[in-house]
Amino acid sequence: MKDVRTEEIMIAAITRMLLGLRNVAVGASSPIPGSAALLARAVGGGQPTVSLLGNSAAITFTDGARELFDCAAQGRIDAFFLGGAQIDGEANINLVYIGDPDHPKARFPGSFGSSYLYFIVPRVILFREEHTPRTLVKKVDFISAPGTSPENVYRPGGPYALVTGRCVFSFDPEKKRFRLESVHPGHDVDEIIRETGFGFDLPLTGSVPATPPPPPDWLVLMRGPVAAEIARVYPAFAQKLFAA
Amino acid sequence: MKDVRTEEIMIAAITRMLLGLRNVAVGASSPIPGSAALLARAVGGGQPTVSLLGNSAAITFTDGARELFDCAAQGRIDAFFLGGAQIDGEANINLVYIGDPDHPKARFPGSFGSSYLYFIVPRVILFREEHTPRTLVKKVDFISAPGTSPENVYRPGGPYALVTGRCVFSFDPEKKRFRLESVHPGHDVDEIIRETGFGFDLPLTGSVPATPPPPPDWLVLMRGPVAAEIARVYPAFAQKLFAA
Amino acid sequence: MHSMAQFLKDAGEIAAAIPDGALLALPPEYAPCSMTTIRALVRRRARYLRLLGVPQFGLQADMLIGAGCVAEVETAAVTFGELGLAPRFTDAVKRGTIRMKDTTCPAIHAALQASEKGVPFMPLRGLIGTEVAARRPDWKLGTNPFAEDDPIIYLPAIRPDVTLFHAPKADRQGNVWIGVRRELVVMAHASRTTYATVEEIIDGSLLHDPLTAAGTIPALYVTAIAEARQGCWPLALPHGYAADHEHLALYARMAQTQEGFDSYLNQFVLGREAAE
Amino acid sequence: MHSMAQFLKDAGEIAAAIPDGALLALPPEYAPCSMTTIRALVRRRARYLRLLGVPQFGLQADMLIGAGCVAEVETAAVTFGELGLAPRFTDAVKRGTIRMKDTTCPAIHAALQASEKGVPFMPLRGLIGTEVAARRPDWKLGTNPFAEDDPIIYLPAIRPDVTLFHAPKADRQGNVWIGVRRELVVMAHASRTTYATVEEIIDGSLLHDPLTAAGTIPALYVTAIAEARQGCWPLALPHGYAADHEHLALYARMAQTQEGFDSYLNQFVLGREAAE
Repeated sequence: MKDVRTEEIMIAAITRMLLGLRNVAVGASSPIPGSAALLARAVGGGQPTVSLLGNSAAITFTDGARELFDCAAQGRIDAFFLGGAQIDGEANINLVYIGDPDHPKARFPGSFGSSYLYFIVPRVILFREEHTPRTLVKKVDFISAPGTSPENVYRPGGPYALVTGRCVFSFDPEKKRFRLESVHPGHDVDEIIRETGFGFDLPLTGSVPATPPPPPDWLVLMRGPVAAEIARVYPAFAQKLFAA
Repeated sequence: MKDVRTEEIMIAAITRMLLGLRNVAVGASSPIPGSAALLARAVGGGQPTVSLLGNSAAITFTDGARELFDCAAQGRIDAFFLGGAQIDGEANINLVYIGDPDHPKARFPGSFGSSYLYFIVPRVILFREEHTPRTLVKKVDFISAPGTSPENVYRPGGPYALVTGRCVFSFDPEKKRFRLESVHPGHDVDEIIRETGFGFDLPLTGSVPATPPPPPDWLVLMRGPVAAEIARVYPAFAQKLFAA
Repeated sequence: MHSMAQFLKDAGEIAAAIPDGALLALPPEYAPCSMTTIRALVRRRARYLRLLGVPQFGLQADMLIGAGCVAEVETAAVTFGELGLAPRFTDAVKRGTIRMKDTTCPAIHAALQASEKGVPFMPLRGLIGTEVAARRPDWKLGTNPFAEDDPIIYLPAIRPDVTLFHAPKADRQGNVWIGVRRELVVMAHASRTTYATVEEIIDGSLLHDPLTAAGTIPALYVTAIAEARQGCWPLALPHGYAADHEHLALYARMAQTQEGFDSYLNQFVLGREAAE
Repeated sequence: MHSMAQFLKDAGEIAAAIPDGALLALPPEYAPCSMTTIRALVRRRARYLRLLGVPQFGLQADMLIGAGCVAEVETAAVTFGELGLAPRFTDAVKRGTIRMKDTTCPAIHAALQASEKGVPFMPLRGLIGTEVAARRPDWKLGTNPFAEDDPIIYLPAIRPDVTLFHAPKADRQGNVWIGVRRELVVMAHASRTTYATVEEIIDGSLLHDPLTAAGTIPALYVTAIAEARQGCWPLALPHGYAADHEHLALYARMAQTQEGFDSYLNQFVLGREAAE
């Protein structure tokens, strides 16, 4: 068994959040969550079902591009995944502009479905491998989707956790703050504090556990059938991660 | 060639109103308009296209039962047909109740799509073979769909003509009145006045022309391929009319 | 709710799973109707059903009404086509034994689409000035916020408890092929639960072949399936088998009176589980 | 408007029929894109196009923007997937040479469904408190009339002038088979005109067979069709052929600068009618 890589730690951490769910959907530019969803399905014996955007070889939706959003609105999608050029301490995410949107310093692809699904899907898992003060910021430059909403706004969904290359955070919508849940092997709390642009809570128990690495049977699945299926949508990712 | 029957006069009269149109749809319980639409298509060499509700052997729509209504809303349906248990002098139609709706003397099938399509389709052709003061009334007991609407109501469509077993009326939405356009062979204006429960205008020219009977080649089409196709949806109608 | 469709033994098990009082959405007769489950509902003496015609009814509603299974009907029409008026329905309306919510076809489609999209309402053109709308206190006359003085009606979303239909085939993963009958898709999306009888359950996956996938409702939306050959009888399965016109005419004659209807039930429905 | 689809010689004739300034709706890259017509639009030096991504863009928009054909882009995203940012799009946004209307996927679908249904607007959940919504003065924050204190956003209908896509096949009546790619159905319904290139034009009718009918857009909605083998190249035709990944990587490299993009055009687009 080769050394476990950061992406594999992240995949395993996300997989644990998906076990026991019914249906999971994966959007654009989400190879790590996509791998986690496929692994959760393999571990769960076909459950949760997984819909992988762009995987036209495995049809799961038959009503066109709107079906994912309608399906989520019907309460049938339990988990979804969002990244962010920036993510801030209140779980606001920015997928579009750095700087002034009218004269941006940088432009990223766009908000995709985030401005909707972040409100609707009960368990939205944020992911960002790069964990630096540049990506995890005090306040995002542009809110693609807010982490929380006023009481009167219809919002059955929202942020559940943030998984980075260094650690796992949970999110408390009441306090509008992340809490550090575990630190990946080889990293420590001081580093997390230093590399995070926003303040966050520590576990109530005081000690921060290590993120458990994937068990050997998960690694076998991950590097075998999961890698093969994710390669249909993310060939470069699969090549880099699993064929190294 | 057998004698021309009343239904065939009506079919021919409606057919003339459909020539040159692009797309015609036919709803439930509409064998006479259905025959007219198919005849218009045969005469026009495939134009107008015809969608016949219930003719599942000839698929024209592929987006389910809503497509007819959406298609009409998009401005793609040029003509539609509505009957009525009662039709009044302002072209209001009643497809549901005779008497008080809470304690009805009679109940007919229901409004179907009339409460919508009467507003939307530019050329709605009303048809009712029974032309008596019982069916053509001063004021309907229940408005399934109104003949006219206030100025501020979105209404690209509305009544174009009323074809009965005795005559053809046109409708003037400004005056909210029908005008007698032609009387079928064997009937006369005095009879129309006597058998009509509402007041109507006479042609500006003074004399009322006779409704022209179907030309021989139309009769051949009507009793041949049109009868065969309409029999798929209306076997009893086709049996009674064309096989007599 | 489990995400995977269950497989039941027969239509009787589906009827047992549909609770009394359910808001039950049913397709029109030109889409396949699960008549076998309708008869099973009569046999299990279902009560207080609220029927939603998508968008119109014929035999399904008439039989359930005649058998005393129905409290309320929302529909654009109930018709037996060339066989005339639906007799038990017409009688029930005149005697006031069912609550009637008259509507129009596109209003039903739009209200189901609202549930499909998870929005509380849908605007719809037409309707203004009709007595259909006047007798619907649950509809609201509002305005188009993008124009001056442009009235438009807002329809509240309809979310059925149960959608029930028949289909030509399903696969063992629970995907159901419905072809062009996409009102069934919207119904399944909009409903809390969806039950289907099918002519046959096939091996292989309806979703793997792009040709069949195009007409397939994914198992995600399907609560349970039971195999039932001739499940539409005496109605037609489009592209499958024709309607049994003689039997339909017999029903239309017998159901003219409650007594005649009751003897129809005795002859063709009650105690006839084995024949289904 | 004639109700029957026209048959054109090639993608060049389609490009000639799409007017400058048109609001042009295009599918995502996981539905078939008519890249052959995109190149023809570049060759005919189309101008001031307003692109609508349904719901997102990749190569189609990047190439049209780089070639100076585009005035405005409304989309949920523009991405080259694993090849990174779309270079000509990103550069144009930074330099401010295109009007940008940022949106989110379901808002585009809902606004097209509004046009499909002939209603002036559609309500949609989510959106409230996003800067996407804050920067859309054409969206209105309203309320749900069926509840107390329930804010919801109203989206105005979007009616494209033109929908353009590629499909596996059409028949000689002008019906087009699109399979499960039903965003193409909504686009065709919502648009004033619809143009499709297809891999092949087949004999027989796609509507006669219930299996193919389920994935078919009727000719009623199709303005014109042209046959174009490999019409998606260098993108994929799902279930047909794979993307030309090497060529896409070449484009992504060359288009990093305007000069590189211009030489890409010279090499692969301009004067290459014969190769299409």
